[in-house]
Amino acid sequence: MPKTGGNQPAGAHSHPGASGAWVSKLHVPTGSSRPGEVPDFSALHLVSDGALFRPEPDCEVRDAEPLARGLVRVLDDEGVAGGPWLPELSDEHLLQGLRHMVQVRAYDERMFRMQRQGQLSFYIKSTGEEAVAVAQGMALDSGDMLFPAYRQQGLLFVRGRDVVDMMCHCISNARDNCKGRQMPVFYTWKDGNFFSISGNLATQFSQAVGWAMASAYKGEDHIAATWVGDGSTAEADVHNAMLFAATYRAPVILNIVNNQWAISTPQSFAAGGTTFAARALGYNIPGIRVDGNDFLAVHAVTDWAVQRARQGFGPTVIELVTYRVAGHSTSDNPDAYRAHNESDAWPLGDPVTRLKDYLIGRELWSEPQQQALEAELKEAVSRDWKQALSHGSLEDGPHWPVATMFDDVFQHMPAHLLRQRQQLEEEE
Amino acid sequence: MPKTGGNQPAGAHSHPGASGAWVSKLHVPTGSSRPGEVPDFSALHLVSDGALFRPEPDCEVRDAEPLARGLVRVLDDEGVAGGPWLPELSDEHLLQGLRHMVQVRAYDERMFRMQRQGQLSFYIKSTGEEAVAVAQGMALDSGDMLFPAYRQQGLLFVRGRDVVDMMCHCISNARDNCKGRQMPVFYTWKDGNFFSISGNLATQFSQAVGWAMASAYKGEDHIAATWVGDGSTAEADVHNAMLFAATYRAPVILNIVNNQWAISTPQSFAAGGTTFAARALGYNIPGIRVDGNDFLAVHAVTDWAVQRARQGFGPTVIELVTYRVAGHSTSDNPDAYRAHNESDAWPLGDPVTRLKDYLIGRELWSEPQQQALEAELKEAVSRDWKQALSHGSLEDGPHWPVATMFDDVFQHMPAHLLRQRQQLEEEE
Amino acid sequence: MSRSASTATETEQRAADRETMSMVQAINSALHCTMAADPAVLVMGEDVGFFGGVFRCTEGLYEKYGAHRALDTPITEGGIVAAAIGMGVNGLRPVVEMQFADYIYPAIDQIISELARLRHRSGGEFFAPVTIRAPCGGGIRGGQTHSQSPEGIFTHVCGLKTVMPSNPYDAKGLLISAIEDDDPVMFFEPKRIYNGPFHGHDNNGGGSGSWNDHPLGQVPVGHYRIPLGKAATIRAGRQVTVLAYGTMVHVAAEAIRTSGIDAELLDLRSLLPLDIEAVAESVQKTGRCVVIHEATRTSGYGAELVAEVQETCFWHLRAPIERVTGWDTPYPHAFEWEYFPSQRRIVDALQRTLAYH
Amino acid sequence: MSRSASTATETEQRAADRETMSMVQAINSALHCTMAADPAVLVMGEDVGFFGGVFRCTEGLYEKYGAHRALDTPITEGGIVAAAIGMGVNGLRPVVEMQFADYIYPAIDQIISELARLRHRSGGEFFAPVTIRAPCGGGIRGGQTHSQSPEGIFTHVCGLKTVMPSNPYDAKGLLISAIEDDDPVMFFEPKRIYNGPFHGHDNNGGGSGSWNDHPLGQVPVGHYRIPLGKAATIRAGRQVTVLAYGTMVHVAAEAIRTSGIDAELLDLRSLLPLDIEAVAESVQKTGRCVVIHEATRTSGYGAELVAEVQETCFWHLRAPIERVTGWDTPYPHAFEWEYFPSQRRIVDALQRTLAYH
Ligand SMILES: Cc1ncc(C[n+]2csc(CCOP(=O)(O)OP(=O)(O)O)c2C)c(N)n1
Ligand SMILES: Cc1ncc(C[n+]2csc(CCOP(=O)(O)OP(=O)(O)O)c2C)c(N)n1
Ligand SMILES: [Mg+2]
Ligand SMILES: [Mg+2]
Repeated sequence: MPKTGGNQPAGAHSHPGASGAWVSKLHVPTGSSRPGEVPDFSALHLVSDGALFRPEPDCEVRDAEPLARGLVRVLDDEGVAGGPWLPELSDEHLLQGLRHMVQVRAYDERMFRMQRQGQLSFYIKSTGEEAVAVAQGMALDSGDMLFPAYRQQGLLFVRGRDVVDMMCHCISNARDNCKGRQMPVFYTWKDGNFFSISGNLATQFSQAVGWAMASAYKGEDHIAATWVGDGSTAEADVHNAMLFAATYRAPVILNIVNNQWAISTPQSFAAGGTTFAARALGYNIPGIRVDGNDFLAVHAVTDWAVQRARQGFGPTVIELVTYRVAGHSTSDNPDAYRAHNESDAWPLGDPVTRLKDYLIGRELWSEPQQQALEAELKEAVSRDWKQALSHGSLEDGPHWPVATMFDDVFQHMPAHLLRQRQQLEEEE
Repeated sequence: MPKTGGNQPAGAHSHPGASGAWVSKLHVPTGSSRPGEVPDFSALHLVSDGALFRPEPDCEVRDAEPLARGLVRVLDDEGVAGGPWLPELSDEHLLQGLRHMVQVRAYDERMFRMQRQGQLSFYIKSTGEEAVAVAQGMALDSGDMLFPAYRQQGLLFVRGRDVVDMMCHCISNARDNCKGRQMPVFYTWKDGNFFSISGNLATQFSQAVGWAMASAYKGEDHIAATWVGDGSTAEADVHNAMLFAATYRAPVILNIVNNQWAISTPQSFAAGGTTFAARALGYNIPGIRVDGNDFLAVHAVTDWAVQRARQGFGPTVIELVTYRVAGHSTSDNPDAYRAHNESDAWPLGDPVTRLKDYLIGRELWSEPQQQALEAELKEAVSRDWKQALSHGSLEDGPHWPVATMFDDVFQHMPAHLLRQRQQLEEEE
Repeated sequence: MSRSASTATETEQRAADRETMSMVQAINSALHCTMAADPAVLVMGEDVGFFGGVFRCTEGLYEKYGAHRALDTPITEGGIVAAAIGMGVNGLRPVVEMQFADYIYPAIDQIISELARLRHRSGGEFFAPVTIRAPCGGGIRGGQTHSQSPEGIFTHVCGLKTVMPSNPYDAKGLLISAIEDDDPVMFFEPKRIYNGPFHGHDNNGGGSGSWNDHPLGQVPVGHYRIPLGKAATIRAGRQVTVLAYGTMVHVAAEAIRTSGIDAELLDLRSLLPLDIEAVAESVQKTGRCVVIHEATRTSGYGAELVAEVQETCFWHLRAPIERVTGWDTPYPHAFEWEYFPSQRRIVDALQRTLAYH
Repeated sequence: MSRSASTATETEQRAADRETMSMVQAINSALHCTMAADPAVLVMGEDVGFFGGVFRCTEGLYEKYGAHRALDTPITEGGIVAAAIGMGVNGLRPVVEMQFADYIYPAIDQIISELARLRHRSGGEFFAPVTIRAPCGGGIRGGQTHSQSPEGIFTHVCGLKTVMPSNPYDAKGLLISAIEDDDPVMFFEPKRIYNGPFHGHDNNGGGSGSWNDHPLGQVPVGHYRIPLGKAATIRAGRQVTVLAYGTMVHVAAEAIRTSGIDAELLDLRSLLPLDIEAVAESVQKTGRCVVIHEATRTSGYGAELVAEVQETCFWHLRAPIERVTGWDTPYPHAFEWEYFPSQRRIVDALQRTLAYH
């Protein structure tokens, strides 16, 4: 039975105010921890009940309903793989997945440090949630279109984006394909079918549905996949996306990356007391909640959604339950709003460790190999970074010529921009 | 199993275009009928399965879940009242409800005719869905705040708004409390706790939640109730409303009036293939789907939601399944987009007839009494209309003084508006 | 009303094949032409499919091109524009109808933050050739939520083109250009003149006409374009330059005619890009300028026009530039004609402007 | 920088009780004062509660007033403003924080169609005294989505007041006025000067300072108001009038100082209502005017200023009014200082303006 005003932080419940007359009956959610508190993830319901079955990808929405509130897992807490979702993936594929995740982590570490050294204006890590982008990226075809948020850099590694190019973007130098216009991490890569990342949360979600609608309109088989954070699900675009996807049965995968936090705000402010996957059911879309740190489960669920979409049965919403180990970005210190080391208490472990241990258990891999891989990729990232810098740094350039800022506002530069460009050039 | 591209209107399925190269795989929904077709409401699932129980108003959301997909009814097809939702309402209350509905209908008829005669610029009838506003209005307390859409004029009758005042608003005359600023039917009545109706669909839905939050913040017991049409549920405000209501457990009733049509667009474009009540579940809000033409059922379900909200257990979404018998407004002719007399095929009957027949069955009422009532209220409306006109007509006035259009833009008129007002006055 | 030589640059279809069309019919004809020519063109919006649009602009498209290309949508303007952007990125040319310009605001984030900036932020890799049509303006007793003219807001957003035709001939040619343009275009349609030119409310000496009797109601049946960014000279004159667009072109023309003032009237047609050359040329000739629009005054597009004119023509100006606009209030239902810039108000402004020597 | 007599009308707290405050601290102090005085005041927005805001403006409110009055919200700007409207109608005075002004667009329908019009459309029966705070402007390497200045759009919307302070003293007094005002107020906070005045990028000869050293960094601890609609004269001068607001006040002041030009610098503070009297008085004295803002040029608020000035001061003007603004492009990450109106660009404009005799 819900309790009014229960669940309040101490001292926040009663509503003082100068008059002292009002005692608030409003409910205000809380999260897993605040500084000094013991982390508590028990409200998350991280159990697989009801999710231990795998319906056919062309099933009715209602037949998949329990998957929206359960938790699809393949790797259990002991690292043993099994259950109906166990995907058939080749050894090479699994090893490749591990490699991509390690590479993402090495890249994130390096870029974060470079930001701290003043080489980047900003950076966002995906530490702890690398399995999401990597496994999902690997389950998609290269012709499928990606509409990511800002924390799915793993997709770029899966698609083979030149790391030097990624870095050049992040330091806005003369080789930045965004021509120095975007903040770091807001990548664009048309040749890789990777959409331009927006600074405005969630706008890509409903655009992806439009892209998928166009694919169906043209009778093509390509599907779209898009990602949004738990906090961002509150934006209207997520509603619009689900509604359009349902209405026109668009071939799209709508991924919600529930990493528990939205800057300082717990996911409970966006979830409304249920799961994000459950949101889908009200739109007649299957919603699947999956252990986002389980590479195998993420891959399997994504495969399912790919099949459903590709075969013309419409969208799937996937909630990937994971944890944002790092701060939101280089601009915040998470110790200010959650218990120090809250991530140590995260019940679903680390995605890299879990896949690695599984592969070691299957004797496909070993700790020395892992160490060698980490060293190799760390080294590669260092090489790439040096090369990137050779194309220019943020502060000292070379950049694109300044006057190029007037390009691409329109396809052809209108007279007023020509005049403004000229004025700028005269100033120089 | 969903079928891609099934359910298409003839000729609309294949996608011609000059190239002829593309064959669309997109799904485009259809509705109950288009002109010349035989109306078919079978997709609506108008059966009470799963809705024949009444949980306690403080129940968990999951315990009410079947109510979101079933249909709560009290009056069956034969007009017999029964089941767990049978409300305990006094005879006077029921007769009063009938009277209000008849009055709304008389008012609508008159105003519609007056629009056709050029006395109003515009009008919107609520024919066929009078039970919604009337029964719901009667289930609420006068201190509860109403945030209606434009088709709940019944609320004003329940709250006792002076009919002459309503009419004066509709003809923008010197007694219009909106001072000639609003189109007809966009009523405002602060003293009746009736919010200012907006021309922008759905904006009131999320505002109502804010109002309810403030009520809880102040520790008060008043709740808010708001209404939106089936088509309007697509707007972001409805999503925002549900999310805020769930997050803060706001004491609010979120009513979705599913009258099957949004101008020419069938409700299937907004429903995503499921019910509107089901949308609530993804926000952890109970959703109840009710026969909107059954006065008793509407009253009972609203009572339930009132109790839930008043006792601090938060919001309820109510989907009222009804039918828009008239055109959307005086601006359209429904025969252009749906089968002529589609309303005759509507399976849930007419709300006035159903309540009347029930009361006659209980020997509380008779056909002659009904005829007398209709005559009396028609007559009353005629009298009110004449009186309203005595305060001015739209075309000939008197209106508010023209210069008052500059009032209320701000609380105190700033200099630039004083200047503009002066310019207007000099022109006159 | 006659068209000056300044329109000679237009790639008009010179074929004799013309028909009398209203604005609605001309817009409809533009949609038919572009959809016939390119399967990537589709129309989408509220009630645009089966019903053919509440103003009938998309009539017949559903019958001819089916439910997929005359696409009814859920009522969520933000979702509609977002979907159109995604479609545009995937090779289509969506033409979105906003049922009323007053209802464009729920879509504004997708328009400003996304549609307008996509090409720039992606270094030119992505773009979405979306056209957004929106009936705007007052004069139909629509009250504050069916009468607005929000065009000024969009001219402040870099990356958008903003257009407002004043007659069937322009409407068709401009709309075809907009749809075929690879940049996003905000296409505002003054609903008061959908079915006939309008010279202001009767009480103010104006009135409505029919497009049948208007030279610009003669519209080529086939495909032609009018370039975005070119103004049209409606009337040459020497005493004062009048800048207007949309419905106000007709009100201004009539005000000029009845007042006997020898004003030069430019129909801007495209607000962004603005044909500043045509504007400056005229004002430098006349030395006086009056700017007219229906939208609220403060920070309306008229302010930009004044700023540009005083900047480019300062030394030619012999009187302050006047703005004749809607008041800074919502559009009131009962006082529509007191709100709507009248011929009287225009003539007053012209006379004030001419009073300086 | 000194304050002229024109601020004498302000109902300032004259008490000696002043502290050095940054803009952030002054804003925070305004919130503390108003929340202490009135239980109906609450702050709401993304990360404003427990965390105290990404710019720390709401720090300490959660601890002092609890989670209900320092209310964290879901990330949906439209929902936040809608809820605030409902609260305002029900007797509260919500102060909404938009995390960045760039993210205000999802809320624009509720702001324009609802908040701004409620009092008018309801014949005065309902109103919602909502204040919307939004950090705006560039100069923090925020790229196009953390640098925008959308204030111009809101000045076009009747029913809204629009304010942008340039210093801690004004920020606190104006914010208290805004919160206590029964009309909705858009309150833009130039984030570049949150923690110190800023005179433009180093390479352009400017630089950052500290509010410690600035007279307007001395802020009364208690409650005081600065009326909305009054400009402040930052520097009296006779050669040319400079109209600026927000960060550009400081850049302009420094440009004036280094150039040696005897310019009169007005800090508008409130864009709507505009203190046109102060503006006109100054321009009628100097005969020249330069208007400055960071926002994109076309249809920016500068256009309105130009229009008003040329209308009220036409016969006094001895040179065209110049606009110094951001370019009509998105704010580019790498070219922030080439985008940001520099002292150099301002001095050039002043000199061009003075070159006319
Ligand atoms: C429209 C909009 N509002 C606010 C912001 C500021 N903002 C950036 S990230 C963020 C939190 C997002 O959290 P979540 O969606 O959970 O994603 P995560 O960072 O956890 O991956 C916020 C509020 C923004 N970028 N855009
Ligand atoms: C934001 C917005 N978009 C579009 C419209 C135009 N419009 C007015 S009523 C309507 C249909 C609404 O249908 P529904 O919500 O089902 O309500 P009903 O008319 O059936 O009661 C539309 C599209 C509007 N008023 N506001
Ligand atoms: Mg998150
Ligand atoms: Mg409806």
